[in-house]
Amino acid sequence: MPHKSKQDEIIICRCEEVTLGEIREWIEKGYDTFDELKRVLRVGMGPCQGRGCRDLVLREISRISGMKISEIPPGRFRPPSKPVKLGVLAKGGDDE
Amino acid sequence: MTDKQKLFNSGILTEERPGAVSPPRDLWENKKNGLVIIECPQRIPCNPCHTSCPTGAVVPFDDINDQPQIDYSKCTGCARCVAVCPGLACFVVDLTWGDESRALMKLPYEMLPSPEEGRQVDCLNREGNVVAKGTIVRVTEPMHDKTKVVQVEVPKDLVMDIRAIKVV
Amino acid sequence: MKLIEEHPILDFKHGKRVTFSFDGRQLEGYEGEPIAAALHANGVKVYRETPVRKQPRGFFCAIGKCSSCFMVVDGVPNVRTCITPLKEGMHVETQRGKGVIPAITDKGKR
Amino acid sequence: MRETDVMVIGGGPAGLSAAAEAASFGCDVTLVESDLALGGQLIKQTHKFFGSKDERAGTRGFKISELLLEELSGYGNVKTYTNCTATGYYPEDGVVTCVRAEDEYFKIKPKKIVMATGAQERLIPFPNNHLPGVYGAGAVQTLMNVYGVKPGDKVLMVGAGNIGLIVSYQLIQAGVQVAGIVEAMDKVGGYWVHAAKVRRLGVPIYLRHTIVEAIGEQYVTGAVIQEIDERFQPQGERKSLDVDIICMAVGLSPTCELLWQAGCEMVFVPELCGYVAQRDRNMRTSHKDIWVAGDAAGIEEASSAMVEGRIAGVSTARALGRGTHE
Repeated sequence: MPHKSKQDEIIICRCEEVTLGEIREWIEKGYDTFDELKRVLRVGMGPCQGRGCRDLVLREISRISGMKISEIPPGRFRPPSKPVKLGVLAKGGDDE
Repeated sequence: MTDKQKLFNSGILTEERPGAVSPPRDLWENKKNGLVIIECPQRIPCNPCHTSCPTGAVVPFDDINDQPQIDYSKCTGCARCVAVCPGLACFVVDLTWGDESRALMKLPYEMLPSPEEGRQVDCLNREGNVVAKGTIVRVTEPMHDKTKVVQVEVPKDLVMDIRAIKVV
Repeated sequence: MKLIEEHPILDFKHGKRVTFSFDGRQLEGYEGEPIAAALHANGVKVYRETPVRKQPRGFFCAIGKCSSCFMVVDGVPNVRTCITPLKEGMHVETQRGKGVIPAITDKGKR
Repeated sequence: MRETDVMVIGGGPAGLSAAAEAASFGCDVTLVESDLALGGQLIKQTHKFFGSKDERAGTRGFKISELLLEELSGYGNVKTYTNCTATGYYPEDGVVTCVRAEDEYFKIKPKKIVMATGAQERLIPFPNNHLPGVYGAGAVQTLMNVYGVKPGDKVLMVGAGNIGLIVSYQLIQAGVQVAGIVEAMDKVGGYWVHAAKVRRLGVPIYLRHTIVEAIGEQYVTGAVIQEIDERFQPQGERKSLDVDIICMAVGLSPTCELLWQAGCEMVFVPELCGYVAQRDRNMRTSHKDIWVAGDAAGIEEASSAMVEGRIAGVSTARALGRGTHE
């Protein structure tokens, strides 16, 4: 496609503002796991940690690569699963 | 897919289906206080119509997914099932009400504005089209849980079409 | 306010009515209810602007899971307004970009 | 560091049931809930539940939540924290980290954990799906049924599963107009009776249709829907709807981050709507100290969530050697 279509501009990762067009482009370059796309696009690295976009990305990988969703590595999950202010962490746990 | 199937697939009863039960006409014509009609054409895990029926007219289920079967000799038109059904699939129709041209329907209602006795309402068919005007005769709340059973006087020839009211 | 005055099934028991500021405007809401709900009742739907594309974001999941409703509350960015209770005198601001993390102080300690 | 016999993460139908059950066997229980109130999705459900009497059929969801909370309040050995999110599980020492409100951080070391973290709303890709006014069905329910705020004036519902149908009915109860329901399949996915309820109030259900675009600059001012073919590709005439809310009811995904973090064996089960923890009949995962219940174990209904919660609660108590009532 010569120009960017409306489809390409659809936001897939609401946190990191990654579009469907970008995801398709990188999958076609062979980045066909969630973690690989995360490294190049930051998809799923925002504060929601991929809760909103993981399904959509896996579906897109499956559509383009022909792999079943169950065969695509869904990526690593690390704490914290919600943003925590560093100051709160620095105060470190409770003393109760 | 036929048009009838399309309608049914979107929630409109289009023809006789298993689970869509209406009373035998001869019994119905003379039954004071009315008899129940049930439109529950799908096997789903649900049985409050049976467990709330005080006379055993909704016969016991072998399996919780069974569709309700009615022993019409036992139905008194009390409308407890109308009030309790989570799918609002039960209605009572009293054909002995009023003159030749009128009948009384007992319909579930969980909307605003509040229904009041004597008030005119729009009678809606299964697609939500206004098919007649009706008059509210009585409002009860059998389960005391805000689901009202509204008794509405309606044209007798439309009792198999009217399935909801809109208080206007 | 876009409140449901009458409901056929529910009775709403609202808390104390409080005043808070949104981008300098004085608005009213109910204490203890989520900031996002109070804003919505005041017709405010845009809660932040994204860093790169400057797109609006608002409410989405309402259960603290999606990050769409982040705002700056009393100077602190990235507050999940859908599950943060409203208090009298709160300063709520549209978050532009990622927000600036304030210096660590004991102000936030309870 | 805080300690507890059983930590329950999530205070919805599954978590409350698990907590009550474990507490009834004398376990000391700590329950954390990220929301401001306990009850999870139950507190937003104004409709009556299906099922049998034992599963409280014919009772409205929010009433069921009240009954569960009443049961829980009878136990002195349960601590509950609302507005408190479990943010991490550290497999090396079995510690769970929690943040209460935005600024109190604590660690807790439970002997056993029940993960009842629920689910999150799915989205489908369409232009402008990021606009404010595109809301998850659960969010719309929260606004109107918990906080009494009208979400908008006119809604397009996307999805005719039970959630889409039930929430459409609830929107009408709240005085919001439902412009229509679009459903990609050729029949409603939810119970037929739920569809009949909204149809007779005049709500059109567009089968084999999808949303193709949200309209608006700062927030939603309209939506475009279109018929789709067998390959789910839009075709034919585009229909514009003048709506200010687009309500997404296209499914849920289990919330499983903590289970992944804990190294539980995860399996992809399409019927349960995504990755879920492998578990035995007692809801115990491959990790000997971790159980799972409710939507986090696979998307089902609140009724099954409550049953799973009870099973998990009993099973944790047993594992702690307290499996019988005195």
